[in-house]
Amino acid sequence: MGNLESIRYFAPEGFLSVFIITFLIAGLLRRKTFSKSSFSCIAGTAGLFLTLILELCINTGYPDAIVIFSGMLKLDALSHLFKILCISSSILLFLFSYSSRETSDSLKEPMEYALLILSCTLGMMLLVSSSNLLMMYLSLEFLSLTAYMLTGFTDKNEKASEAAMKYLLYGGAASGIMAYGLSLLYGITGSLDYSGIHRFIAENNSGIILYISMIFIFTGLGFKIAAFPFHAWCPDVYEGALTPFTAFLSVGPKAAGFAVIIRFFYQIFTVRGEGDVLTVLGSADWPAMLAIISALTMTFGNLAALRQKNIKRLLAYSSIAHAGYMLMAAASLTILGIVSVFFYLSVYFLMNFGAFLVVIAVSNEFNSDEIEDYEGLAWKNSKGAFLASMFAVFLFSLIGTPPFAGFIGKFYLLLSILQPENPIYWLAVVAVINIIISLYYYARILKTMFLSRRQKGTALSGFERGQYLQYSLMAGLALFSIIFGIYWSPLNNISMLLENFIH
Amino acid sequence: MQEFVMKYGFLLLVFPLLGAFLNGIFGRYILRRYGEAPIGLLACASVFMSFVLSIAVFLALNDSENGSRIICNAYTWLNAGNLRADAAFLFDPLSSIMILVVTGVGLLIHIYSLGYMKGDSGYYRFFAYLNLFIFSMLLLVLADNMFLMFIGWEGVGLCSYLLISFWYTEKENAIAGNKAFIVNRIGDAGFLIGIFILFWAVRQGLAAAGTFDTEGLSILSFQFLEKNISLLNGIELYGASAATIICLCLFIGATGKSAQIPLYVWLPDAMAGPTPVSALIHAATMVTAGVYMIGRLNFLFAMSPLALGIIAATGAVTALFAATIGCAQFDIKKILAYSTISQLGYMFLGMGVSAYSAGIFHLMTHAFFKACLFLGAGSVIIGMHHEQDIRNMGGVRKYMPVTFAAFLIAMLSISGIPPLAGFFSKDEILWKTWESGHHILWLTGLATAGLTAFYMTRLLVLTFFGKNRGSKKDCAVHKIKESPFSMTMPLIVLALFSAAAGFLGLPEALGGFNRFEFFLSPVFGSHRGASHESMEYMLTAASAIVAVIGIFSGVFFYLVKPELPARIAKKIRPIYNLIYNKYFIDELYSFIFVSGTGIITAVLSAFDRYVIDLTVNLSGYILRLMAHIIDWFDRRAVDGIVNSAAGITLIAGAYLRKAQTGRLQAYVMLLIIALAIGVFYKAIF
Amino acid sequence: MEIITLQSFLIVSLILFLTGLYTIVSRKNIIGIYMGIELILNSSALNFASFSRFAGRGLEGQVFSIFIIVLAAAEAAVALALLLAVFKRQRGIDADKLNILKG
Amino acid sequence: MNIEIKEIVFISIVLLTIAPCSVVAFSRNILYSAFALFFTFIGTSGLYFFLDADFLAIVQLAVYIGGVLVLLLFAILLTKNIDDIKKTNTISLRRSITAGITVLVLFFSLFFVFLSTGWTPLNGGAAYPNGTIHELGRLILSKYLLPFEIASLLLLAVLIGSLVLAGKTVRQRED
Repeated sequence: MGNLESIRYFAPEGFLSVFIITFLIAGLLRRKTFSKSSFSCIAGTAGLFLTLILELCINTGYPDAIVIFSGMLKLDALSHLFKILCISSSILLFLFSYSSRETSDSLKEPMEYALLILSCTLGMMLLVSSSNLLMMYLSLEFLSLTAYMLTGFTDKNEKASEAAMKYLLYGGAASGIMAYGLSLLYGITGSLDYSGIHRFIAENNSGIILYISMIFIFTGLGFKIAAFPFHAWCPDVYEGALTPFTAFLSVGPKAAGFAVIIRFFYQIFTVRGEGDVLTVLGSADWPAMLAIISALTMTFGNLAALRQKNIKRLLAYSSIAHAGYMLMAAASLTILGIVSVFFYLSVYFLMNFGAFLVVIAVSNEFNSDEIEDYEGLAWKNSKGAFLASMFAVFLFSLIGTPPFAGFIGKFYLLLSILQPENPIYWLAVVAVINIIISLYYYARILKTMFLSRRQKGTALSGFERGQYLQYSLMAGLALFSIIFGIYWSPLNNISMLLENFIH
Repeated sequence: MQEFVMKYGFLLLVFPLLGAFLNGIFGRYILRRYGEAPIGLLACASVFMSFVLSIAVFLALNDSENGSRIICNAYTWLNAGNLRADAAFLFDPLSSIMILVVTGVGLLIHIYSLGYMKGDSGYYRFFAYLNLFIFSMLLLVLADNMFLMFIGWEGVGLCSYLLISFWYTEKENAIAGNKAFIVNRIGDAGFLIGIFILFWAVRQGLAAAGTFDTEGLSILSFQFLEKNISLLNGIELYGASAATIICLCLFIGATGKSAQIPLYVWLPDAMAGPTPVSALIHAATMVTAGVYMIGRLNFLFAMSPLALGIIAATGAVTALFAATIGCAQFDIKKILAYSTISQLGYMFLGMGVSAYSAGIFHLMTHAFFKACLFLGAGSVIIGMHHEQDIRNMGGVRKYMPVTFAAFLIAMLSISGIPPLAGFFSKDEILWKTWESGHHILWLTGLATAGLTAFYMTRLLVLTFFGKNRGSKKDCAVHKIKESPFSMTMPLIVLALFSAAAGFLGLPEALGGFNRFEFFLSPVFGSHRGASHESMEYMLTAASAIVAVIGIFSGVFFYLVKPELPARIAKKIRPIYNLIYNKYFIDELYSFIFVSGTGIITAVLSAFDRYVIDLTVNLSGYILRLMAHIIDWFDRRAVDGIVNSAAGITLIAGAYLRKAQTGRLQAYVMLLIIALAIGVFYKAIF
Repeated sequence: MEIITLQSFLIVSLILFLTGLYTIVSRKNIIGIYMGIELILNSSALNFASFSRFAGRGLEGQVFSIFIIVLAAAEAAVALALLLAVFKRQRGIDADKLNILKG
Repeated sequence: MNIEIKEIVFISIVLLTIAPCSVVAFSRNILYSAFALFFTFIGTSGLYFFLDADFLAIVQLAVYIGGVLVLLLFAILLTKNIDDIKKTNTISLRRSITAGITVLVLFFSLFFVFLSTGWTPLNGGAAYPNGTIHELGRLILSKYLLPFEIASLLLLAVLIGSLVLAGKTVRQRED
């Protein structure tokens, strides 16, 4: 589809771009109004909400995928669902930032902060729908660059600039390596479009160079989702960044990264045969590669989390492990695998954001992220009990205990790699062992909060009127974590839209 | 009636859940505003409603002519691709007996707790957990598919964890809770893997039979499995028959939940929880989940004689093993805990020799007398002001006559004195064991019966007879008094049941009809072999005699000659120590697992920090080695380039000096090394 | 022997790429590390251009190269800004001293 | 003869590109590294001429040398005192040895893979004797219009973000 006709379908992103520019101009003209963090947050949230509504209205239901801007973007169920996930996580980032004392104290430039978040969202939206190597690389960099800046976006916290620097250097290296891999892939196939590459690989035998280019490209993608050998930036950045942004980083960009991985591998290197059986196209056995990386990732993440003392670091390692679980489904080479990745991500969205929100609330009180400060939290006062029980819901969900949503998510993931067309038993065993290992460190937090009456840290303040947004967000996320653990058909039906993603 | 059950059967689960919900959310408020009464009433009422419904279910099943199976399908839970799971509940004779036991005993224990927990600050929390437990247990029992059952299975584990560490302030309780949770999780992992393999195997079987599209088929439901179990024939996994592997995996789950060797270690520690919890969860209901599961899946287990053999052997060995430990314990609840493990072993023995209805029968009678014993013990503990060591008890009979009477009946029942309930159920298991040809297992069971009678008598005598040995200042004698009615009433009811329940399953050899087995026959089929009445009489007599011998020796050792046991213990000191310390199994486990895990954890957490350095150092080492070789070569052969070699050595030396590691670049290094490995591997192969 | 072939361009860019990798890992100065990243990006751009000339269809590869150069510039701007922030805190730009966050 | 001159020029440009790389990688003086990088960029730009990518060569010169390298020099000058400049770019020995080994492994693997792969020229290798600017402009304004616009937004975001990040530092210095 040409550029002009495409604009119709480009409404959400187009609106967001225009909104960003308008926001900037308005912010420069009315510096005073925008320097109130509440105003900037609300304006940004409103913009994102409109984008979300546009996305829901304009791109509903995909009987057929639409390719717009001469093959740059592909609008299908995958892009639709992941866009919704990404926009929602940005909205939550705004709300979190608003309710976090850490952020509101340290932000001197709320207007720029909001602008960067909006740009970051735009990057994610483009990333999940791009179906051209150039577009993919560009939007990946868009997302990364804004993320680097947001990581360093505070002047109180001395860890932030260090984290941002590490993030930038590591990300720069990873994206450089990825660019090199993209060039090799272009060299083999002579095309930048996914469809063109797919066609070339289907017709020609391209040898091991294809596999090698894939390894290089996966460096960049693995960096985005923090998979094992490319994970190392993750704990440092999570610890250093502002907590709301850490929460966002562990969900939004990760979801976008998974969307790219699925699109890249399934759209280019997969054929759908009779009876919906998927087979690998070309000489590179990428499911094996993903399976090995997934096993390493989850094992590493879980083991490294065992002895952590900082809650943000612990959640960082746990998010590495969760990336491993999801990668497992991505490696399954089944349609259910794609479905369950999305399913798990939306569940993960609830529980991980929830867990981080509790961390934000607690660090609002204590100014600290050490686990030992959680000791006896449940018995301090009614607010402590509330926070602790919310945290318990999210942690149980992260463990994967029924009846919480995390259990269903994990069940789907395991189910997807045990499909009869392409079962990977050893990976299932590794995953189950990992889930059991993960129990230990989550239970340790629970134990600290509930089973100890010894109270460390300062006393808690009571419920505050100004923080009701925070409490209700927390309760809402917890409620949905439970509801989707008992009645998940709606979520399942939505995820099932992905069934026809590969033709 | 049947239609009622079909439509509203799920209400059975709704009431306890509602109770748990209300007490959990509003309990704190109610407690502050209105006191304890409404909380207890709410909890008891919800269980009572379930109990009434259970009776209705029982009656409906008795009515029904055909099939004796009612399925209440609440809603289609999940219909995803090739997996379908319904939130459906299965009412058949087996589950109806289980729900009667769960709600009936549960109700009595709720009533008992009204008195027992009086004044505890966590009153509402306790009842909320207890109701939640009832809900989970009912879910486990009524589940129509493996998936739902697993959720109940996890749910009871969770409640057990919450209740064991109910008095979380004490470190011991918290640790016990954790231990129970973790040991259970090990079992659960086995259970889950079993479910997955089962799922896979059925799918394989369907594919082999030509059905590829399983959409909409609820293939993990028990009905489907029972009908199509033959699909598993010929399916193999790693060279073994899939059925055997599935059964063994599921059995691992059962050993975890039902405290069998090797995963029994959590149960004695679980006695740290409140006594009603011990009675309900850790004696009467939850621990029998494994037995129930095997009964439920009997058609599956029937396919694997090997697995059945392992189950029978494990059960028998556990029974004997736990009984010996029980002889040398002094904590009243620990003794009962080991006796529970031992009796559970009986049930597994019954299951293992395909005497399913006998196993379930023993499950039921055991629920009565063991609950009665625990509640009696609780009553004594409360009376003695939280004294649990039987060495400090004695003579309680005079002060607590009702408790004593109930305890005596239950104790005689567990010892297998005719015509009390325990005698019939135990005897039936033993008889079926003999009949199936496992004579050694039968002998083990018989020995256990004697030991059981012995240590139960010891417990009874030390607690209720003789003089009070409590130190005066801790629990002055005159303060011991009978428990309130809310506590004695359940005791009386349970004692009556433990006396009379046996007649439900009166064997034919003794002129009975064995209603119990008949009632269960739609589930287990009729297993009536050729009758060997004379043999059966003899064996029955043997077990009764053994029980009587056990009791008499108990009386002799502890009442007539109380100084004797200590002397004997001194003589066989090493053996006694071994038994007293529970065969050091806990120590063994803690050595193997805890310290092992500790070491592994330490190593692995160091992994992150040091693996990169390790790589670096390793290559440095290799380089130094090379440098040495070159150095040597230089000195010997080429004189002129010594300097350069020395330079390399110097580099290596400097390199080995612990330099400050730059973390960031170490990260990138890891990335590059991974890249190089990947590329190199692909380029070579 | 033909010298100006695709292979020779590939090998030149490979050398640039690997030197970049080496620089990233071995330098202690953050700016030095950043130079390594620039080398890698440069080599990718060169790769794209050479594939575009020898094996491509049209000029798509060159377009990619242009975008890589633009992105490199953008990244350099961010890097400089962050560098100043780090320098203010640490009074130095030694990457090894970026070690508050670890473990 | 004509061809030979072309090849000699090519080889010398390749050397101009590769040789300074070693300075970038090994020099202890960060300024030397920066100047070496300058030559590498110029060399690459020369290579682009051999690839008939004249516009790309100009972009390379303008953006890399005019933009990136100047930024790097600014960074060096803003962050270092000039007196210890000789030791500004030290190398970690342990890491460089491991890196050397790894990089060599990568080099040999990729070297042989590159040589052994038959890179099929899809249209026999396209040459643009009249320059590429016209064609590139058409591409960027038609097929690649969206990335082009997005890149402008990206630059805007980077501009704002860097201003905040750097401006904060500068402001605090003044305090």
